Amino acid sequence: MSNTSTSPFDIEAIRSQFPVLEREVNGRKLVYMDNGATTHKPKAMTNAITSYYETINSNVHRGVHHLSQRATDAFELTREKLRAHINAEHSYEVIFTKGTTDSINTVAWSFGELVKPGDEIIISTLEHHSNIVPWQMLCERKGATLKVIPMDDHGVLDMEAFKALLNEKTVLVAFNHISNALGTINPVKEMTALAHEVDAAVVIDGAQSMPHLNVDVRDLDVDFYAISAHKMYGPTGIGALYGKEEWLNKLPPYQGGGEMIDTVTFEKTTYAGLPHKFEAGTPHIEGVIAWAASIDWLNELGMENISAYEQELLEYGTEALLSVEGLKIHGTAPNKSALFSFNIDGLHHYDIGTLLDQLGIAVRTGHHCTQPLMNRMEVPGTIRASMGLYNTKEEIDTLVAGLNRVIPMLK
Amino acid sequence: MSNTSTSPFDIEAIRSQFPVLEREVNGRKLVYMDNGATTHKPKAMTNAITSYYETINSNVHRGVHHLSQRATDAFELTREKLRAHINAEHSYEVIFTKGTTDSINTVAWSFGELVKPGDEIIISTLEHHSNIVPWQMLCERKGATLKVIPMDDHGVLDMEAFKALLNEKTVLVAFNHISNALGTINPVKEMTALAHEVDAAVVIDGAQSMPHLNVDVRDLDVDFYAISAHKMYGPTGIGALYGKEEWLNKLPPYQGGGEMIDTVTFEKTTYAGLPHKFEAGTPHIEGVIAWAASIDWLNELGMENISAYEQELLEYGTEALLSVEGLKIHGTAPNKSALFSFNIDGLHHYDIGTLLDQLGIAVRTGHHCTQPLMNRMEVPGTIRASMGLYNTKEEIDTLVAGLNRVIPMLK
Amino acid sequence: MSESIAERTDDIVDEFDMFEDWMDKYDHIISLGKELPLIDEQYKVEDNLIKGCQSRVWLHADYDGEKVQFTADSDAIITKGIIALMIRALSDQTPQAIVDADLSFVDQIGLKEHLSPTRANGLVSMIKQMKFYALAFQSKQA
Amino acid sequence: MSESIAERTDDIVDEFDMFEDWMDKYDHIISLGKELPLIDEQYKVEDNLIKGCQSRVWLHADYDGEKVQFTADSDAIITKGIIALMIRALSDQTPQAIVDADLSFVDQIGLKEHLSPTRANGLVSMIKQMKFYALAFQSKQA
Ligand SMILES: Cc1ncc(COP(=O)(O)O)c(C=O)c1O
Ligand SMILES: Cc1ncc(COP(=O)(O)O)c(C=O)c1O
Repeated sequence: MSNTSTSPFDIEAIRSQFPVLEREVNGRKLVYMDNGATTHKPKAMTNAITSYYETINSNVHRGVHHLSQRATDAFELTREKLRAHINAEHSYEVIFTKGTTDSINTVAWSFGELVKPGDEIIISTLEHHSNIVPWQMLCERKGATLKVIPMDDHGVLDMEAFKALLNEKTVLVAFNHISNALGTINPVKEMTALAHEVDAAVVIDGAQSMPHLNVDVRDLDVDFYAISAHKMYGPTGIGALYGKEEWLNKLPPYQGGGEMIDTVTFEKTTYAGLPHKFEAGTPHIEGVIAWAASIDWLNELGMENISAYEQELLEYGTEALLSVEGLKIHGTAPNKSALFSFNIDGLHHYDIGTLLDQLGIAVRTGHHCTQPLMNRMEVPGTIRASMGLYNTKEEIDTLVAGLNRVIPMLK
Repeated sequence: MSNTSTSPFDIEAIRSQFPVLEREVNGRKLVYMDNGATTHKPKAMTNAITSYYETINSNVHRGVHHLSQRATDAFELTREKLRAHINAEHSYEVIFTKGTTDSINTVAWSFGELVKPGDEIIISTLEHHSNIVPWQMLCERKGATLKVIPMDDHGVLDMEAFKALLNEKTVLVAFNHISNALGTINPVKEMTALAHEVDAAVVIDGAQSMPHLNVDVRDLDVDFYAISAHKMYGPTGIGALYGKEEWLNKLPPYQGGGEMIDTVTFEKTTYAGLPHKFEAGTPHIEGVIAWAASIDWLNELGMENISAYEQELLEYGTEALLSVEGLKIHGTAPNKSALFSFNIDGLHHYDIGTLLDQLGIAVRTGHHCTQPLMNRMEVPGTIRASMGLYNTKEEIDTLVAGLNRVIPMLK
Repeated sequence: MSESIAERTDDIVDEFDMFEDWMDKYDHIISLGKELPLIDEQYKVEDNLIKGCQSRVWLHADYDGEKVQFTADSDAIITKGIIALMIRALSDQTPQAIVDADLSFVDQIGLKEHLSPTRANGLVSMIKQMKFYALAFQSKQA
Repeated sequence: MSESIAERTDDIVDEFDMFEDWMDKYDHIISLGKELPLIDEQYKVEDNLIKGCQSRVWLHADYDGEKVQFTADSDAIITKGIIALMIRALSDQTPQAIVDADLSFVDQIGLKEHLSPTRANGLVSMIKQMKFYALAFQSKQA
């Protein structure tokens, strides 16, 4: 959390770090508003990839030679940077995974080994499939029961209902920090404290919060926190699972293989200590090392500055979009990230998305991997424009103009 | 398998594609002989990464906008290229994973759901921990028994013993195509046919074969084949699991999340078809797309040409190394890849590796994640010089000269 | 609607050639969607749903022993326009003609290129389903 | 062997300064390894093994109520040379002195830099283990 920068948010300088933002789509300048799916990457990150491969590419941890040493140092440096970024206590509490989905599956499998029939697991209505299906699979495997925290029409979780669900059978509570479909920012610290009252472990899906918020896992006091690099301006194929040391020590390993063992005989295998116990196989070395460049770059901008700028976009965009006739915004929580999920009266989200694409505007349409949430809202899907730190008010104007152009075509 | 190139093997042109080979280590030109751990990358591959991020970076499969379409097309093109490269029947039989370890864990978990107490699983003495530990974990979970094919002193598996182990309780046989510690090339086709006689499924660890051999999964008739991109001149963090359609359909999914579902409600989730059923979460899009560049590049050289050149290195290197006093080569199978695992009489592998590193020569020392194999050979570890397609006879001379320099220092 | 499939698809290609840009093509597709005759409500059932589309598509086929009649609907208007095109090309033809139909016009009018895989897969599913119906009628006949 | 730890490590740094290149430094480390007095065979047991080294390291400590004596062995000669250096720095000192010892000489002679993490971790484990023994003796005393 070296988020002490107070430099003004120079949007042109920022955009110049993203070559892809210069490109045209269908003859128009790209307006990329699908950051909830994945963000673009600053040059510092892609340069770090090339530099890794051209100077120190090597397998890590097991080599006595120079390249392996250099690669291992750089690899472990990212672990330390990520630890600092989320304010974890120990760097070995940071486990590298493929991404949020892999992180959640890791916990669901390993924690699952401690779950007994009749135990209860609580998730929320706001969850992404990646934070639903692993728990369903676990409940089925172990005979546990899945409970769901309801929400109100603004997309705010019902705290009274949550309290009522918690009881001595509750072993785990899992929910996202920010909803990818509605933008709701959940009160993680408060909910975690409630869950801890019944000694339930708390797993947070941080896929959508890491790019937008200053996350402090010790302040939040969560037990696990799942992260994807690609959604926070980092490379694809890499993510992390933060876990409190005591939990990580208690859980059995998930995958078996190289790196994660201490000694192997055909009769008996003993496992390595943290973090290696949970990192079987050759890791995504390039991805880990290049991720550090994204983290450094975010910290130079300052997470607080990013949040503040994006909140401006949220305010501006909400007002601008509501000027469009027949537009309904889904997700109107008072505490919300810069994400607009909406529908146009009588029109199908898919038609809108298709035509906006013709105008170079990239939005996402559909259920956003939150089918139960869509069912709750009684819509088949929404149009989602999710902001990144490089989006501008002018781009929001372009979106609004685009909507005003395509809606009449469809009526 | 477009391995029809017959162009001469222009080693200087090849080396010029690998900027890292130009670098110095400890004041000497790098001699990289740790290809069994990971290979370096041709410029075509790193260029593909940059180009991906700077032109089409986007999440795949779910987007209606242009970038997402382009990224999805490129992503699926790699699947098709890999299918062709290993001659699988359908591209959806190619599942993208983190790498060999992840691939094997996927099978071990999913296949494991079909395993009953008393079932038998056979592996070999030659296995990497990644092809031991997942089966041990499965056996422990399901009450199955692990059997091990013994080998002779050359590092050749004992076929008679293998036949004797096979019986109607055998449900699965797993072994590597090429041993990472000894270089033994196993008779996959013959062993697979034997295993199929008792209806056992065959899982091949192809981590070490893909960079060296022309692999044809249909000719071999294997049921599963596990691959790491980073060992075949591709990016880190990505690999594949080939599986026969009928097996992949039969197995339950491994991880839950986005992409791998058809419909989700809190009550019931149905899974998507192949390959998505086994690809939960945002994949390593950059890695998948850039991997295609490595595959194309290998096919331009021609896998047969690569094998032939490396066999020359094997022959040359074996003779050269045996000229070193007190040197014993571990692994002398008649069918072997260009890999030298050795020890020097009375000296520790670690001392040799450390001093060779001072001379810029990168070899690996230790147990190579094959502790049971080291126990069988009664050595704590070996020095391993594993060749890649860019290694030269001159580099082998440098290694031999290096050994002749450091050995007297240690005596 | 009695010319050969080839004649019909040539017409479609000519028609789309008139449009300068893609917005105009979409405008046309949308109007085709709006003009698509309504499908009988009884056929808008789960069984007639086509998988692989972001929007929902219902496709029904009738066979009088000689020719196949397709009717369809979708909740998205662009998708509906695309089905309208497919119906215009393939409806009121013999099963054999449908099975044998060369559908390269889809590429020619640029639809495949301009549709994302999600959508393109929907189109592919649509074509597959239409040919599948034809094949089924054909084998019933044999 | 009775100067302070600081004096001894200064000597070591001076000694290593004389070597021009790393091959010579290693030559020196190797000869230190060869000169390391043999550890009593009874102490080469699992319990005295240090984790985190590619080579095996046995470390034993004796305490006479005043000073700690370390003996050690390794199957690799370079590792043995490095332990020899550590013993030269820390053996025959009081527990307090060992616990308080400033071991920056390891960095100064370039050992940490020139050792890969596998090896460096071995060194870190070695130092940890020596300080751990000292701490144990100290608390026994208290
Ligand atoms: C034979 C063999 N199997 C499996 C593996 C594991 O591959 P990865 O670490 O890429 O998952 C390796 C490489 O370390 C190997 O050499
Ligand atoms: C809230 C949320 N959770 C989980 C995920 C899954 O992340 P990934 O696909 O990177 O594993 C996503 C992104 O798709 C998300 O938005």
